[in-house]
Amino acid sequence: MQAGFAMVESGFTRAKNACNIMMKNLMDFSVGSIMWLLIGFSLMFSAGGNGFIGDLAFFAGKNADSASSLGWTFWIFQCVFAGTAATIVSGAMAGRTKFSGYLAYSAVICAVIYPISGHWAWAGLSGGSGWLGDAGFLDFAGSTVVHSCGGWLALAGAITLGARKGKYTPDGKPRAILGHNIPLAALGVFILWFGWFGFNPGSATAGVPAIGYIAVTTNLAAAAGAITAMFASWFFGRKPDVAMALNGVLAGLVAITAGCDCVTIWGSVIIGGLAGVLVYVSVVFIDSVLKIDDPVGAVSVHAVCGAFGTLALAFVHKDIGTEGYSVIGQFLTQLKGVAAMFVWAFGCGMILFNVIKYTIGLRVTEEEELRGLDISEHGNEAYSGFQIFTAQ
Amino acid sequence: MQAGFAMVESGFTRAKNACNIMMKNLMDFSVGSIMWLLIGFSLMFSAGGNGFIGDLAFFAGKNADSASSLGWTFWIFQCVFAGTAATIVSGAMAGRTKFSGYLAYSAVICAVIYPISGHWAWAGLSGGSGWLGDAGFLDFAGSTVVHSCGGWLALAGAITLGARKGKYTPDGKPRAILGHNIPLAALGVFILWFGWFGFNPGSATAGVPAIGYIAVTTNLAAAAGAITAMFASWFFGRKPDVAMALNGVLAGLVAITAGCDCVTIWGSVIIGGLAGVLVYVSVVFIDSVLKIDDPVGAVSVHAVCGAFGTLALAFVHKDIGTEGYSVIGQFLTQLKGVAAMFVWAFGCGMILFNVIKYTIGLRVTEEEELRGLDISEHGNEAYSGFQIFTAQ
Amino acid sequence: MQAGFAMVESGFTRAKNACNIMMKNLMDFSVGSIMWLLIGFSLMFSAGGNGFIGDLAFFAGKNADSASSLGWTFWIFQCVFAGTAATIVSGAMAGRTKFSGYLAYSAVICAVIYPISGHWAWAGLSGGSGWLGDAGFLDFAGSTVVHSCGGWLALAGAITLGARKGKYTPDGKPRAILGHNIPLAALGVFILWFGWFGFNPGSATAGVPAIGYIAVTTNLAAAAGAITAMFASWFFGRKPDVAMALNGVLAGLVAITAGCDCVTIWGSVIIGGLAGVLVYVSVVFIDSVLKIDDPVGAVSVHAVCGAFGTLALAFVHKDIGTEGYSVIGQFLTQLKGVAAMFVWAFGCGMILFNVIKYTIGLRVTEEEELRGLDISEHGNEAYSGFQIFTAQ
Amino acid sequence: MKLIIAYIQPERLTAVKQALYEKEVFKLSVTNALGCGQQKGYHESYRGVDYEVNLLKKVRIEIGVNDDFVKPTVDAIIAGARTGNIGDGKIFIMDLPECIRIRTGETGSEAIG
Amino acid sequence: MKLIIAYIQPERLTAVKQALYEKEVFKLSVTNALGCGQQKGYHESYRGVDYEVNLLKKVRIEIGVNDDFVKPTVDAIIAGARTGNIGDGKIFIMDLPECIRIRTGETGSEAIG
Amino acid sequence: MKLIIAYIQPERLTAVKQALYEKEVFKLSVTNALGCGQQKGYHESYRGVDYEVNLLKKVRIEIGVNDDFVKPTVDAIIAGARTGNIGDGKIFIMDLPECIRIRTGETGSEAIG
Ligand SMILES: Nc1ncnc2c1ncn2[C@@H]1O[C@H](COP(=O)(O)OP(=O)(O)O)[C@@H](O)[C@H]1O
Ligand SMILES: Nc1ncnc2c1ncn2[C@@H]1O[C@H](COP(=O)(O)OP(=O)(O)O)[C@@H](O)[C@H]1O
Ligand SMILES: Nc1ncnc2c1ncn2[C@@H]1O[C@H](COP(=O)(O)OP(=O)(O)O)[C@@H](O)[C@H]1O
Repeated sequence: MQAGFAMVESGFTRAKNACNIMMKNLMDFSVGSIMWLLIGFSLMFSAGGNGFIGDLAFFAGKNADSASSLGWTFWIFQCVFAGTAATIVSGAMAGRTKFSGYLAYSAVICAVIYPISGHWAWAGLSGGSGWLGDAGFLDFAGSTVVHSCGGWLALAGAITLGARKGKYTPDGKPRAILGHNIPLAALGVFILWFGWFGFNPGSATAGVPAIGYIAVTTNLAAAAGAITAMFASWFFGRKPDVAMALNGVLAGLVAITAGCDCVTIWGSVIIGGLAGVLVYVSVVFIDSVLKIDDPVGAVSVHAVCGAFGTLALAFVHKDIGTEGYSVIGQFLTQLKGVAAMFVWAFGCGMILFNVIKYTIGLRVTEEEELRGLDISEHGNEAYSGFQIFTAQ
Repeated sequence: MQAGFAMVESGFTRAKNACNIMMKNLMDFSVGSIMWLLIGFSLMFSAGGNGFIGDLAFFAGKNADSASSLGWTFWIFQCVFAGTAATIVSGAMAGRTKFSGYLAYSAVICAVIYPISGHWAWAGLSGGSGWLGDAGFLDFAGSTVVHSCGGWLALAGAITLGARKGKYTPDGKPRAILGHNIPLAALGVFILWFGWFGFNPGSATAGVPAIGYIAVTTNLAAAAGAITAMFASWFFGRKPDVAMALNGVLAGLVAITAGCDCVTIWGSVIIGGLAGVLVYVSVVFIDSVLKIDDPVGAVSVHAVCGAFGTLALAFVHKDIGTEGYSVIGQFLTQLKGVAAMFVWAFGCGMILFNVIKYTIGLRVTEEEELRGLDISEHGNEAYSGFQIFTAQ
Repeated sequence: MQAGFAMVESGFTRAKNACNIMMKNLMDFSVGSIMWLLIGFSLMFSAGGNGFIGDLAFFAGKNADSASSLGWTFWIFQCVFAGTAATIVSGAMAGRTKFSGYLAYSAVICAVIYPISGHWAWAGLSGGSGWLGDAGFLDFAGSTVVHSCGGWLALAGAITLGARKGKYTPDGKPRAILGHNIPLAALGVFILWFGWFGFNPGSATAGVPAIGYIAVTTNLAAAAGAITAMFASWFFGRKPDVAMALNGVLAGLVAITAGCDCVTIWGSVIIGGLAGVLVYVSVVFIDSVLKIDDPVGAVSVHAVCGAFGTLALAFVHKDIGTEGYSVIGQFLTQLKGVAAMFVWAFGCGMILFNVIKYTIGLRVTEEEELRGLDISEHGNEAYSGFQIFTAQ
Repeated sequence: MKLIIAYIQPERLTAVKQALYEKEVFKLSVTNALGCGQQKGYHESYRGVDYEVNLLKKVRIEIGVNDDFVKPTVDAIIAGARTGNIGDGKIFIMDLPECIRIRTGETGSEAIG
Repeated sequence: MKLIIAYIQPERLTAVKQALYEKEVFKLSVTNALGCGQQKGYHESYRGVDYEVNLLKKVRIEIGVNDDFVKPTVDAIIAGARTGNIGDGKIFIMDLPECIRIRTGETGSEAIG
Repeated sequence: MKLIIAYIQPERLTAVKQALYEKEVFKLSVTNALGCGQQKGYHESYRGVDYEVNLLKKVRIEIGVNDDFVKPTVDAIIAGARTGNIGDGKIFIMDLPECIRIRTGETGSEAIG
């Protein structure tokens, strides 16, 4: 999955920061894996602790294979989820974040922030109990637990950092800063689409027939998202925008993740399709109205569509009409989860990023930003030899 | 698979159309998935209907999981095949096709054209009956059903469209229009090679030992195709051509697809090897003699090598020498299937593309073509910031 | 896996040789597959023969499925390993090797050199006996058998070829020749990382719970390698170097390969972490002290870290403390294997490359080298249309 | 001798080269440039934000010629590049006091052709 | 007429364009260049080896102007490009005897603006 | 002052820079160009179709110098670039009436070096 995110983020941003993005995606998963081993997994999945937080039973990986009947397979699978939550943030903060600050917050996210909220919803997977999961909150593969968590953190990060230089005109109109390699971004989206077949069906954690069903809903939501996002950009903008269609795929995937096992077939098309429109509206809204600079649209894709998908599943659940299922009841439970995640992730994010800002430092200097993070932070060039218009 | 095709097609064409190709490969699979759900799957795999066409038992996905014991897994697997057939066309029509026309024909291919001919050969998979399959026609994973179908449609498209501006000199000599990113194309081929291990062994649709055997024949055919295509370009041209070797891999893969389960080990080497030479000859023939402009060689790779592989399996079948197997008999059955597919797919294609031509319009204006479809159709730039020689 | 290697090698070298690298990685696997079928598999895995070499029982693939209970699946899996050993070499010899010479040595490596030393360690997998394996030598998935073998051959190749023109100043100081596409290289590393989850857990050759454990050790070693290599470049150099961090991932992966099934969880972190530092030191040492020009660091990554990982597992083995396991004893056995591999692979390599040098020729002319192998060897351009600084 | 610099539309390069060959002007140098002229650029949108492209892609041609070749060369450029639309381009003509062929060391009019 | 060639820091291009617009100089051509000047370059390292980057990225601007526009143009370039640091760049001014608009065939002062 | 423009083979750039340094010419600007000269190009093939590459990759050097530096500079370029083969390149020398250093506002001979 990191591969996909790295490609998408890098493709959607400028050439002068491409190495930096690669490095960040590499490092958040690397640092995250170690943090996950040390403490994250234990906080999230130890059966001890209470409904809000696990204990340290699996500290430093001790006996972590006993958490689930799947043993270490469960651990590695969950590790990838944790890495995903962390990596979502990097996209929203691309092009201006100090690398050392980035390392710091990646570690904190995987060690503490993600595991705690994750525990609320998913502790049941390893025989523990989390207050959200116990309340009947449905999030099969992480629309809220993983994506919204990462997305709201990303929002906090983008706000704390401020916009890239030149993103807004003096009178506050947003300027387009074009991605440097759309084929790379498209490749990343295709990789993610494929990877999602690992994520979602994999969350069934067993070779049951459900896997086929989940793959179908996942696929249809992605397809619907691509189509509606394309038409949205065609209708509201001028022409069918490739970057938007690609975001539409991701929007559909993120939105269906919560309900991929429990919505109807056409429900998945509806969720994906609405997510595709939503992502367009949300990107434009955040960019032009809120004036928050999110270079790759991470907040719209992960936070907004993740929240949307989590809520929407209540209306297209397979069990609708069967006894014991109440649309309103389920919706309110879902809403509780979505709201809790927003408060937790956005709140923690604002604190975390501000702490970093006033200690390690969160943003590079203006000169470093202009020259590009590749050279100023890493002394590397992404495309040595290629002639790149260094000013546009 | 879409990822692979998108990369190959984009890499082999010009930078100014790279976004457009990505968009097309994204959209044909997205639109195709929805069409497949609506009607395609039903036409192909419903057991009702007759030997020529299924009925609407699974219309809009209703009960589509009952088609096969694999349930929805079968559906999604077949959906990828349908998407592949549609996406093959985009390569042959790269660089000059109107995007709205493209959307239209993608939908029709996945909804009607592919499912009908597919029904002929594969209806048996879901307990139905198709006239070709009943006649003993062998096409394990789609050399004819998928690849030739897409390939002949591509041929019809390329003919209807006409050549790209500048492809032929006034006196009819072909000019080389170089691909802009060979590493991207190579990556695409590697992804496809890998994906084929999903396609072919996956068509065994169960974890039987046959999977290992199929993986071996698939791999050897691809390897042999690469080698012979390289030597063909070395021998007939000047130097070992990278683009040709990459096409050779695809040629070998397409050719072995029909017989990957039933040919001998060395039979797979022979089929792949001959396909590698064939693709060279065919590319040159179509380009220089027929003067049809197929930018990525889709017709040669998919139609010609698909037909070849379907026929050739008769001569290297494992059962040769056993009672009840007749080389000539099998060859004639295969020939029937190959011919039927050509008539159907090419015929439908000519009708379809001409209808689109005189309604929605199939080709962009000359000015749009010169400027590149990325800007004229999508208002996007694939490689913003990179300095690209805009004329050569 | 070839995809990954092709991307990494191509990304780390110059644009003018990118096609050549793709072609080499394509061809070594293609030629290697055929050689493996013809003779390599038989020499390595036939149960006849003796402890030093197999016999020709499976010549030309006859009955090769009887080697193991996995049938042809075993064959294809081992074929990928053989291809990996061959492809490692291409990186170290990038930018100056004659293509025809390359084809020749690829064939010899897959047909003879790799299978013989492989037989020593792994003949037991197919019921045969190899002297190293019988001695208790542990190399689960090929740190030594595959990676060191390829790495020492690469060393012999780089020495025989000599440095690229302009790599060293007249007074012997190394000059940096920058990679042309770091995102591509990063993508390659991510693909390899992912592919390794096929390599290592796949070597368990059955769906046992061990697979989860192996995936965890593999992942942690890679993560640790990335982190330590990054810090090494930060500490000894100026800034956190992206190329080094990517090499660190590979170093960790290569090093853990031998012991991925038998080291402790933290043992894998230690092995990976040390490998990350080692690869930094080794790259600088080979470049600046030995003055051997290895453009992508293949010798450091595969030979040095492979040897290191094979030795190191003795110290972090899970069985430490249990009866019958002696750290020193195991270390000496490992050392024997590592040393034998060095002597064999480096020795064969020096002979092979010198034979080629004085027959077919191993190096292109200076003029061809300056112009780039893409044009001089293949008549292709990797990035047609892009403006590339042709001199720096 | 004169040095002629012309900015033309990229897609006219082939036609200009053709026209120059017919006038027996075989030597030229080409670079890529971005230009602002009367042609105003165009609007695009990227992920929902409009932007103006006002530096358009142009091709810059540089040709050193002897004085009697100035007119044919200029005519050829115009013949090849003119479409009648805004953005067709511009030609600058400058004095070129000296020219040297590196291989032979020849100078002046001999060197230029 | 004069042809003004200026080498500036890439990141100052927007400011220079702005300053030129204010002086009503609307036409210009831009290319990318590498330059060595007083600015000495910097050291980087790649995979453990140090290297010196001494050809730095610059933007080259070319503007053809009528004589009375020379001073405003030069002033505008300086206003937009100067930061006071080494590497700010340089302006060359050359004679431009002739200029032709391809579309209309106009020549001289009329053609340039 | 003179402005010297030279087109050379890309692979000779390092040698030319070296030779210029020895003559104490430290300032120069480099762009990439494509050129047609006596060197005729070469034939390649792509997927079975032959094509002619007749715009070859060249490096364009621009150096502003004081008059007494013209000869050393030209000599240095020739020393570094000449191999005796067709395609070695060409040098154009033009008058340069004015030169301004942006940082300091200095003009003329002082500004150039
Ligand atoms: N005065 C000038 N100085 C520099 N470049 C110019 C000038 N005028 C035109 N150009 C170049 O010529 C190109 C074509 O100009 P164009 O839009 O046709 O304007 P016009 O019709 O005024 O010539 C421009 O994009 C620019 O690169
Ligand atoms: N004499 C010259 N000839 C050609 N280009 C020059 C010359 N002097 C400066 N330049 C160009 O101007 C750019 C900026 O020069 P700069 O470092 O500011 O030096 P200075 O302060 O001497 O002007 C250089 O990188 C180079 O491209
Ligand atoms: N008259 C000219 N005008 C513009 N550029 C020229 C001219 N002559 C040569 N060049 C440039 O110099 C390069 C080298 O020319 P070359 O092949 O050595 O020819 P010659 O031997 O005639 O100088 C050419 O590729 C071209 O870029």
